[in-house]
Amino acid sequence: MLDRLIGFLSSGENLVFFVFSLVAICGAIFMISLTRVVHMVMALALTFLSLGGIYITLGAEFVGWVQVLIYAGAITILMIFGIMMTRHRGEAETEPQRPWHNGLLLVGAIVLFGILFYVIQNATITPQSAPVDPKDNTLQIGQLLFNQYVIPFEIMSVLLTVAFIGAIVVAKREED
Amino acid sequence: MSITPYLTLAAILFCIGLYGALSKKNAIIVLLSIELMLNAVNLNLIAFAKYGPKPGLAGQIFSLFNITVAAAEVAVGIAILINLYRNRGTTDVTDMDTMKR
Amino acid sequence: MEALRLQLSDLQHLIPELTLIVTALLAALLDLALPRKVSRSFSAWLTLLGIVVAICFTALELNPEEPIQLLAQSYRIDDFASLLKLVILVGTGLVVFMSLGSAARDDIHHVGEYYYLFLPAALGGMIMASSGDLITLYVGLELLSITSYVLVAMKKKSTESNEGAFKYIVLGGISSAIILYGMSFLYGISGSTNLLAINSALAGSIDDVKGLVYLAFFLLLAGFGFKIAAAPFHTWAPDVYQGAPTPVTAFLAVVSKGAGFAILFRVMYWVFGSLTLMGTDLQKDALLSLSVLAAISMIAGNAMALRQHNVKRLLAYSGIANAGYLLVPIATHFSLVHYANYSEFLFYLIAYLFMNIGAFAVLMIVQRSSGNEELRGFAGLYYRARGRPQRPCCSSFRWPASRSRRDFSESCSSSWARCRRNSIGSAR
Amino acid sequence: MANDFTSYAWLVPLFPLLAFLVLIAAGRQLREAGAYISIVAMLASFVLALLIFFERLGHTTDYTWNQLKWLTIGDFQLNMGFEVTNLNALMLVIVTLVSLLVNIYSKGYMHGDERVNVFFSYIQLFSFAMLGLVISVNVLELYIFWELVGVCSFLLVGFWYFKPEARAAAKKAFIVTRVGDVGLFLGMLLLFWYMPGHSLDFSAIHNAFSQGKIDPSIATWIAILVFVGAMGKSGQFPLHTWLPDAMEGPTPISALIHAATMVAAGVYLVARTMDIFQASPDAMLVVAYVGGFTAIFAATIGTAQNDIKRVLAYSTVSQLGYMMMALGLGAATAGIFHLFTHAFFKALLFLGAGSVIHAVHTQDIREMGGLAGKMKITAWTFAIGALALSGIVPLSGFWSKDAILSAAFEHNQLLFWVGLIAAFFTAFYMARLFFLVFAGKPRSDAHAHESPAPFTFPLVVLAVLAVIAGFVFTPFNGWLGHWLGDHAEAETANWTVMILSTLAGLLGIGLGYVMYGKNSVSRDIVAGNAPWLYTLVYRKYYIDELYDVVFVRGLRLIGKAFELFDIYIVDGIVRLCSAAVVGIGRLGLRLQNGQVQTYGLATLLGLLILALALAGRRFFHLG
Repeated sequence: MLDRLIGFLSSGENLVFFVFSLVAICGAIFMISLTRVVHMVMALALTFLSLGGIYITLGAEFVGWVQVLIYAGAITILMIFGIMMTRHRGEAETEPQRPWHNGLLLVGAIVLFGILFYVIQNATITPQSAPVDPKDNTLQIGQLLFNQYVIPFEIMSVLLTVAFIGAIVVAKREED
Repeated sequence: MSITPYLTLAAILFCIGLYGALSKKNAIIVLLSIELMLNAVNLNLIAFAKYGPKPGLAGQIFSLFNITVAAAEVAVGIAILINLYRNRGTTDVTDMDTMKR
Repeated sequence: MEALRLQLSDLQHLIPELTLIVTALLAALLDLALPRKVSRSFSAWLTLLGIVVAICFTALELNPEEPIQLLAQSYRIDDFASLLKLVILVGTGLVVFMSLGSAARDDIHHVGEYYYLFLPAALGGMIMASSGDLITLYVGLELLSITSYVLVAMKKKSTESNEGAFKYIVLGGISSAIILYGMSFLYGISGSTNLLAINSALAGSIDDVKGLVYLAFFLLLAGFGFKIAAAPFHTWAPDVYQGAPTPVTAFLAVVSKGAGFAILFRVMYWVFGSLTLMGTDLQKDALLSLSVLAAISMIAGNAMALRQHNVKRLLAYSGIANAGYLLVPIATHFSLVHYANYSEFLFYLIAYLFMNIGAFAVLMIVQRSSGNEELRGFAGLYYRARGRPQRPCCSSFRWPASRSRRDFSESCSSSWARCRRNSIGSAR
Repeated sequence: MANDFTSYAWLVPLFPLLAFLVLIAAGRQLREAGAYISIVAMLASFVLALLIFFERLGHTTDYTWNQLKWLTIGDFQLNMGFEVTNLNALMLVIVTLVSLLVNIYSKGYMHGDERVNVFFSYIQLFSFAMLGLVISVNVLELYIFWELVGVCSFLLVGFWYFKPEARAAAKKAFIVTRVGDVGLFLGMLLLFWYMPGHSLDFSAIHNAFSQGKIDPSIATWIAILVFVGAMGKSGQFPLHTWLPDAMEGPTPISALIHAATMVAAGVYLVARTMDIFQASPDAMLVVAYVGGFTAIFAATIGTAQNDIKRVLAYSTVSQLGYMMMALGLGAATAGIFHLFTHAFFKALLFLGAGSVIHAVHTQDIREMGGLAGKMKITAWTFAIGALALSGIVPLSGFWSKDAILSAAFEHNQLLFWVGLIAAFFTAFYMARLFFLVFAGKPRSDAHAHESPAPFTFPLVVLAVLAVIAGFVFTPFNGWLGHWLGDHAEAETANWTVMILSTLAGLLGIGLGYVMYGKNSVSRDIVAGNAPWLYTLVYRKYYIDELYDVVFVRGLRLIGKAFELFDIYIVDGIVRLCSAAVVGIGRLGLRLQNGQVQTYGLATLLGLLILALALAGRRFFHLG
């Protein structure tokens, strides 16, 4: 067991993965277990950051940086902003006592994970070609976005506009 | 390195995100947990983009779209929450039960 | 790589979508530019105009010589898509028409936005109806969903509206994540986001990844089941329907649900049910699962509607039951002889569109006069408003009536027959 | 060949149907007009029937119209329509005539009854059904009208539904005839199965059976099953028990339905499908013996009954037995002829009995007596009817009974003697009836007087017919036989039979006169010397009691078991379903507690359960 773990960790990529995944899981678990909302958000920002790291090791530099910028940056900041807007004191959260709900939820989440784990362990995915490590990841993504994926890209612009207008309209303070 | 550890990590994050979304009482954390679920999906996609049957960039592009959509969703979600807070004075998910049965 | 470029000439097939985008932008800019004193009803008329033009353009695309496909099948304009687009556009148009005049009374503060936001929502539905690619599909779905979240929250001073919108966005977000998770597995199995490529990958070798395929199927089923409000993924519907402004409720019940069915149909038919997979365990299980979902929806929706007093919630439960009925043609076995189940599905959807919008229109009128949404507000309607009560009657009786109409009942019975044959086959 | 009127034969049943619809629609508003509407409608039918009858006098070919497409099952097509043969034409006249007279009579008899229009509407419906039955073109059509006739009988027997006996009698009539109908239905199914081209048309049946295309053993089965149907309707032993009880209905109904027309439908059915019977000698034998036994069996019971209508009812059963016996012996013309004459004199007797009952308000003959002086017309016409029934020269009953007896004499000596003894008993109980009712001194203080014209007019008409109807078919005049197309009929006068039957009749009348007219022989001679025999006959051979023990109690036990099954299993399932629906609704609504996280949890659990249940079974090889 330990031999395999050491063998696993002896590869550089594996070691990076191990560290990042440990941080990501810890961040997620802290989000669940911490009591102050701001702490929870910060813990999850850690998860987002480490995920960005994993993306970069997987050869997706552009997505990795986007992850860091948007999740760790924008979304986390937005969340903290939301906390500021809605809650003035940073007192500790007391989670509601719902034994039935929490019990069933725990069972459900564990069963779901069990199924996922079973299926993932039993699947054998064989690459038909070796993993390519493209030199210019960002350039290629840009080319694809403006050619093959131009329709969803344009729709995305509409979506962002809508979200922009919608968020303003909904959050705006009414004068009356 | 095989793909299984990545998928397993994604599954762990997805389940934690789901648990958080359905158990936490603060509405912001609920939204954040949903983002965690989406992140798990992105990890899945990027791992498949490298170690999948046909390595390519489609997975990465998919995850880019996801990130964008998630950002838009969070923006709208926070906006709704702010408005709700203005009306009800609470961000407690369990307090939101004026409509039932 | 060169072949996958969108040519300028391809844009002619996208004119209906472009019309909506242009109209929405125009309305948004006008809304910004004009002073506050100007009545915002111009926005409604502009929206309606855009929809009508889009309907005309869509109608011109009907019955093409062969289905038009753009960008390697990622965007398809076939008759199924065009007809569904017509349903979506007509439904949206009727909803906008319905809210003319009621918007101000419903204490919606941003009337201009309220109207033109229906356009991107309809656009999302149209994209869903046409897409043959997971990414396009998902983006269209999210465009529709996010716009719907905003629309539900439009009654800003109403706690119920806000609360409904928040519930909608939380559960919608979870379901989006579930759908995406399923899609990511589909991508992982096939290495492609194209529905046809996924299908051929599934037909090729699924034994190694059988678990992943089933996992993806059930995740997608749950996610789409949520979008169409099929039991047991329906729980959001009553609260959201109750909270939303009534025209938006009608929009959710008709357009959003129709678009959800479009995407369900595309994915279930192209990925899990197409001819290449005919007779495999996977296809049988997929159709069986859909049948079970249909049965649960019909039973649960109707049973819960029996004990409901709020009319909007009642209509939500009825929508759940109708999701079950609409699932039947999708869930039935199809064969070489009967390849296009979507004719039955579309027929029912069209009937459902008109009767539901009719019901909601009457609900709005009653709501205005009685001041609440309770069922008892309808009592004595016959005496209070002679001539008017025929309308809810007509629209609610269209349920059985449309089912008994000849061609529909035939197709329904043939669906049933196939359903039964299917279940017998799987029992063997 | 002119078919001017024949082609409009479908109008004959239509008039009563129209009258029925008008009466049902207009209901109480019509008051007295209802009777007139009925009479006019029946008159129209009668006139048309008479015209058809005269038009057909010279013909022997049938008129068939069956273009009304009714059912198409694969290649098989069932057409409806109507058919007029000479037999049908005769039946049309009989039915419309008797029905017309009964309608007239009822106007007087039912006067003052609150539901008189309902009564007339039922009669019209019955007439429609009976006439439709007569002109039916195929067996299925006949069967439909057959059941409709049964329904009308049920309605009319139970017309005075406030009397428990009437209710019981209606139920009994319906159920017992249904037993026979099941037989007819099975026979029809067999016929459908084995007929070439699955045709049910009478003409096709005629062709198929007369050309021997059907296996004789199958023919036997079909014939027996059809006969079971006829037994039920015509009150043949052992399905006769309903007919006497049916006398609880209004007397005009007893005359119309339970004497002249509906009960004759069984005889008509056998005559109509004679080809089937002729294809099977065994079936013929069964028909003959059942008929003969019924004839003597019912006649003996008739001698001991005290209810005026019951005596006539047993007499009807007995006479129907005669007809069946004739048919079984192959003497179809004789059977139909007896049906023809019997319709008149038995209707006459019933209407006369009704007149008497109307006058004295009792049905018990022991409480009557000496009515001859007070009710002259009734007494005379009743006497004519009784004599005709007893077979006294030259009244109609003599000729028809003689035709049957001479057929029996030639083909089956045993049945001849049975018939002769039955004739004796018939004469005896009719004499007993007549002398007890009309002769002697009044035994009650009722102030009887002659009934008004609506009563007496039909009586006179029927009496005339009872006298003369017999001359259409005598040993010296075989017209009816020729016309009905039965060439096998012997026309030579059989003097032995004539003398013997006359003797039997006279002997019976004489004995009746001696016992009940002159009182020179004690009435209790049988009851005193052999009380068991008297009791046996008086209690109708305990048939009802036997049925009660064997069938009714047994069925009631089974019914009880089924009732328990119904209460606890069927109702239980129904209750379970409704409870399940309510439960699902309640459970589903409890889920809607307004908590968004509960909703999400429900979605998650729903997904897991669905996935585990549906995919798990394939994945973990659980089944």
